[in-house]
Amino acid sequence: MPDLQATLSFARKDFALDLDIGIPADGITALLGPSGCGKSTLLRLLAGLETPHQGHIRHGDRIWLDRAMDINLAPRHRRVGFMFQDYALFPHLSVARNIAFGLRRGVDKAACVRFWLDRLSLRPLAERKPSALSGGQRQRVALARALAAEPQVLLLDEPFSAVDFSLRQELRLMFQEAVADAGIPVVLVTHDLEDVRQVADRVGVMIDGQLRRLGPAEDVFARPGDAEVARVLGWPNTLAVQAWERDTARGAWGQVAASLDPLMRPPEVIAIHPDGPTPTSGQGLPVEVTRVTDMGGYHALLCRLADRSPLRIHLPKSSPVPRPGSSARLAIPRECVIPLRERSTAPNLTYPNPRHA
Amino acid sequence: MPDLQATLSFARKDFALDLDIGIPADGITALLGPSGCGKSTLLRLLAGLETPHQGHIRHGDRIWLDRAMDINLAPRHRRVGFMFQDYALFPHLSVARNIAFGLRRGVDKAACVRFWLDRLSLRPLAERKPSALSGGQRQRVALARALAAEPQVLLLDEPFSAVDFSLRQELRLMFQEAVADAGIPVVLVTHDLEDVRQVADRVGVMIDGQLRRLGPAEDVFARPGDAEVARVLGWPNTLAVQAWERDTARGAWGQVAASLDPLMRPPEVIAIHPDGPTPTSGQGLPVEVTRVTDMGGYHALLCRLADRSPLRIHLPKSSPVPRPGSSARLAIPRECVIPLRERSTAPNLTYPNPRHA
Amino acid sequence: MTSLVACAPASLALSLQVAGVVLLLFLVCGIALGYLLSQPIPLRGLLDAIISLPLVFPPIAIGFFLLMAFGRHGAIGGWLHQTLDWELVFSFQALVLASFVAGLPLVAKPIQSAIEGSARDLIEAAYTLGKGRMETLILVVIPVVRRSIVAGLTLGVGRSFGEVGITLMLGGNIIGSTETLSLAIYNRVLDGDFDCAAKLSMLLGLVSLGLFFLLRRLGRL
Amino acid sequence: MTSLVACAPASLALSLQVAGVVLLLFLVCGIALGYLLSQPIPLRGLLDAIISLPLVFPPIAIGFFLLMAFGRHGAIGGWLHQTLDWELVFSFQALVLASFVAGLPLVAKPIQSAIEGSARDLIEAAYTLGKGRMETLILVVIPVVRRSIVAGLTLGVGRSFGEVGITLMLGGNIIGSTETLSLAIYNRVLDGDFDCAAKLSMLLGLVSLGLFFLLRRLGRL
Amino acid sequence: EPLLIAAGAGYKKPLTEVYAAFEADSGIEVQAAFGNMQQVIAQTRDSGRIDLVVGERGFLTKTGLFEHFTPLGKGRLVLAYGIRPLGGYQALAEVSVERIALPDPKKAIYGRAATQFLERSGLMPEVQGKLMTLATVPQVSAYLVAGTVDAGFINITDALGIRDKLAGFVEIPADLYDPPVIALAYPEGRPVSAAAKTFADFLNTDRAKAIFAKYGLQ
Ligand SMILES: Nc1ncnc2c1ncn2[C@@H]1O[C@H](COP(=O)(O)OP(=O)(O)OP(=O)(O)O)[C@@H](O)[C@H]1O
Ligand SMILES: Nc1ncnc2c1ncn2[C@@H]1O[C@H](COP(=O)(O)OP(=O)(O)OP(=O)(O)O)[C@@H](O)[C@H]1O
Ligand code: MOO
Ligand SMILES: [Mg+2]
Ligand SMILES: [Mg+2]
Repeated sequence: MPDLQATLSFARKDFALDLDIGIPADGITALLGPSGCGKSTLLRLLAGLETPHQGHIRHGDRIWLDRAMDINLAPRHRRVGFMFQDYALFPHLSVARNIAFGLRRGVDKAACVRFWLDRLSLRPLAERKPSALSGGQRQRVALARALAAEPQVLLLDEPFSAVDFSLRQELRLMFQEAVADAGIPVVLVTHDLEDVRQVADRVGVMIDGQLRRLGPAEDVFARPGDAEVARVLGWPNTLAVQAWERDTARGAWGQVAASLDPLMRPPEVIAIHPDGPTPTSGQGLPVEVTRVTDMGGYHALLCRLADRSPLRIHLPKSSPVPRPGSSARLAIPRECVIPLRERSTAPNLTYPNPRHA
Repeated sequence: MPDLQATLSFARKDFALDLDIGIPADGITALLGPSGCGKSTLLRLLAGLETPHQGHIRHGDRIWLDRAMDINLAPRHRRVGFMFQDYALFPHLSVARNIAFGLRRGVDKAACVRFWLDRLSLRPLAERKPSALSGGQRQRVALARALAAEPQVLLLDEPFSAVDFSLRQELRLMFQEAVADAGIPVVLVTHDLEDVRQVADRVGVMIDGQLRRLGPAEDVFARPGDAEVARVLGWPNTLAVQAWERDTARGAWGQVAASLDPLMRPPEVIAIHPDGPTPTSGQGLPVEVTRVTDMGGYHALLCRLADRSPLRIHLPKSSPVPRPGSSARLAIPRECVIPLRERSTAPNLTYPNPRHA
Repeated sequence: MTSLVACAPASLALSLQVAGVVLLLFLVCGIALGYLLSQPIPLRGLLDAIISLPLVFPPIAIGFFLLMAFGRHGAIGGWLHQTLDWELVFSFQALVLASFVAGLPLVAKPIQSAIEGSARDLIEAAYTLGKGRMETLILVVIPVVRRSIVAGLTLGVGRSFGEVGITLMLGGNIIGSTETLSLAIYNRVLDGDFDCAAKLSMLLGLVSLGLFFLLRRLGRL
Repeated sequence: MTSLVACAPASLALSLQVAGVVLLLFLVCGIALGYLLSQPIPLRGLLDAIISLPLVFPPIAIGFFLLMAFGRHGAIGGWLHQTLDWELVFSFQALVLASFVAGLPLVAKPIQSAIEGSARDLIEAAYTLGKGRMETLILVVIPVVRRSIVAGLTLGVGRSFGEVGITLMLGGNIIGSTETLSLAIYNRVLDGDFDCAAKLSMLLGLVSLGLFFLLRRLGRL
Repeated sequence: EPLLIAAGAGYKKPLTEVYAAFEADSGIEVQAAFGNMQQVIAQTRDSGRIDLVVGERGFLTKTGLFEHFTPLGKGRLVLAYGIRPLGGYQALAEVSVERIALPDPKKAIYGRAATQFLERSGLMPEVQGKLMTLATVPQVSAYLVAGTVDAGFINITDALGIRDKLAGFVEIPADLYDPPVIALAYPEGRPVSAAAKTFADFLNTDRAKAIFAKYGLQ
């Protein structure tokens, strides 16, 4: 099963991308990052729609790009299934024909199209033109078109963002199955953390054109490494530490206890996980509750700390909920506090790294 | 504060929209529904970009549309802030000029544009053309353009779908503040239930061109009314009931106890809330655990019931987690089971309904 | 340059004047017509066809018919002469009219198809932002389809430079007064004065190239 | 119809034949050139200008220069005559050449600006789906810009119908053999036979309208 | 008020010179329009602004638009050679001559003159199949220059103008055709201005006659 390996440098006015990435052929690699960090650009570079100023891309033992050797395989020879963020559907072709567009010769086109129409609940729309589709319908057609072409690599730019909750669940399952069968490198750009939790085997986080973190999903979620990455991964509470006293972190916001690795330099930032802290009548971090929202499975509390910086906490339905406007003290278990750097210094896991291998 | 009232009938090939909706001028009305149910079409009808075959729209005491009286106010006189699902940014104008496009005369344009650039973190991109923006950046420009024009009604089609977790949090807060100040009817189309939970005061659910449910957010989430609506609102588990025995519902999937209203006809469907059921060693619903996902704050269990239909359960981190592949029994508290109709017969709350008022 | 224009000294200035006026007319009428034709107005197909028709007739025949219509005995010309005491034939305005008729379809059609192709959503967006038809045209439609406008203007002005048949009839081909650069070339060719014709052609080619590049530059802005 | 064509019985068929051949040529060359010009090729600006140039010269002058080039003493004509014993001048091919030169810019330019305006992303999408340049052109670009192709073809064929100057010089205007419908009109007008000219014009108008509507129908498919 | 004089394109060279001489002499400005005769007629009728017309008398008379005429001279027909020199008009019958161009006899006076010549000289039956009828004299000239025809009938004014580019030419004897009479015509209903009279008088001067003679009009 050929993997995909890339080392790329690319620049345009006000934006530079510079990274090393390795994507194995099993499982799904989710790519996250703030808006404008370069996710779509990375996908375009991998697909050959953009040419890096320096770089090297290898698929299995086939070289797709080597600036030094002046090799640059044309996009159509890379056989990349690419789903564009704005879909780029062919306006003159029906849904069925859009899906059939990339099919290889020798495939039973009608059967294949029918298969994908069914899988993405598009059957009744088969003869429509894209202009007569709703946003979510278009998105599904784009997804079907990319999947149907039997690509060797799959690059998807926010494939589920425009569909409702239950369809999204179905699509995720469908997608996982489809990809598990294929055994190809898959990159999924998404902003939805549930997508990531449910389908991703690996997670990459891009910040500002750089791959700050790449690794197995659980590992990346548990140890984001730096504050920016943590924020992307849904750690809403990052607090700057002014001083460490044994294993208690102190700042204008108050103080919490944390487990510190005695061999490492104490971190400058800590993150507090929203799940875990609970109101207590004893010792705890003093907060003012500003807002309580029923999130279905839990209550979300928006609080303010002593220095008025925000803190977001999720309380299980079973525990008592303080009133908005009231003051409270929060017990913060040690395992809910993780140390972070301002910026990660930990090396990324870039899966057999071509530079060092 | 003028509200917005509409009664509309609209049809196109394979699709018909027929509804009554009332949107008060305080708070935010979220509109949900499966892909293709007509949400964007409804917004277009309200904005005057599409003309219904029959209908009536009233804003405060001003009539925008009355097919019977042949009144049809042009879109530009409706002063609707409209955010298009595909943004429709002006490609020849910079970000700043796109935002300034709809500003009224007499406003300090530069100051106003600066204000919105800052609020949506677009400041460094002010002079870029839309073609040089990433997907999420474009989305924010579209949002800023709609908000900046000081509209009398705000209609937004998936305004936050393309931004990352932490920016999304910020945008939601920003948006709530901005709208609270304005005191105008606001309709927010979204597929993200967190958006709805956090910002919506009212929720409307559209299915197949009809408004099946409209009411205060908590009420709609707690009592979706029918199975289709429930699925849109994130009740993943709906089970058809074959027979009722006292207050126990029975089907090929097994049986659970539920509180039944003795005065009402027993419902044909029940929904089981994912938060609440727990594994038990005693009596319970037999399931096979197929998958366990760490969702950060909880574990998501995907199970199969006796008839192989799926059941999704969220377990708090504190409770023990069965292994994937194992069999288990689930204790299902009564309050986690809600009765549903195949299709709702309950009247919608359409906030002073023009037909009946 | 001076040696190139020596054979017909006044013609260059005249051609440029005509082109200038016609360019302005095309800007206004070409865009207006293109916009109109892209909207769902009644009798659109017919209007569309009528605009394209001048293209299919031999210019000299069009010139003849226009001469008859605008001449003293003609329906329009007679009225103009009687009420305004104004005569179109042989005047500068006649040259402009000739160029305008010949080039209009070349300007309007590309603009029409561009608007149909790419400006629909943007027009709707402008409406929701409180702009009227006219403002939308100026602030959105024109800048968005400016490539096609430039293409259309290039074709239209080019054709107006090269137009001979109508100009000949309406303008009168009066040496030094209604002899445009292309009429001068036409005359030299028919006189057998090929040297001069070649020089003037070179001049016309250079001037046109200059104009094209100018238009392209404008289109890129 | 028969009464309309009575003055110049062979001309209608000839014009239609020329239009048919030219239409095919435009389809191939116009689209190819439009596509080429929309891609970032070297010397694009120059090619662009050269294609538009025939427009700015008086047709009769172009005809004259072509005649000199293709005549027996001309560079191309002499060679053709010696090696192939073939003479372009006076032939059907000459009529086609005349129409082609006159109409080509009108076809290529609108297509170019349409491709630039709206087909970029779609071309990329086709590439990722494994299609080459040629397949992309045929499967994506042409159908997507078909409105502009139709607009361009309408202009180009229209111009080819109405073209007189080049045809006159190259084709020879030989009554009954190289007299196209528009040359017939031109001849009748210059003979002072206005009745006949009006009838033929009517005929040309009708035929053109028919062609326009046909093209528009095709563009909607 | 300048004087607007329209003339057949064939007389452009001599007339341009005459106009210049006249302007220098009298100080009256001449606006010169040239064109195909049908076009000149249409413009005379429809514009009502043309003071004088120069053209062939017979043709102008038929239009009925003119009151009276002043003859200026007679035009002369020549046979010009395109590809290689021929030995006079008798050579037209030879097989090596494949194409002979002439202006349209229905439209152009020299076309009519050429047919008269071919008939009177008895060449017509032999050359009939080789004749190419073109629209105008300038077009015949162009074809000669391009080497597309072996020979062609044009007027002497044109022939002198393109002498360097031709393989040669011979004048046709005046008795084998009716030489066209070139005349100055006064449009009906337009008062003859003093300037027009002055111009008519000027044409009778030796200076004007010499110019016409230089271009073969006598
Ligand atoms: N221009 C059109 N012509 C014909 N049918 C259309 C057109 N636009 C949308 N439709 C159809 O109308 C229905 C409603 O579309 P609409 O865009 O309102 O859906 P939506 O609720 O916004 O969906 P989504 O969440 O996917 O954006 C859909 O079935 C769609 O296929
Ligand atoms: N065509 C372009 N020309 C110039 N700059 C561009 C262009 N497209 C994107 N950019 C800039 O490059 C950077 C990376 O863009 P990219 O589209 O890769 O972001 P992204 O990570 O996909 O963001 P999003 O999540 O918002 O889609 C952004 O700062 C963007 O503004
Ligand atoms: O085709 Mo014309 O009549 O020389 O302009
Ligand atoms: Mg992107
Ligand atoms: Mg929609």
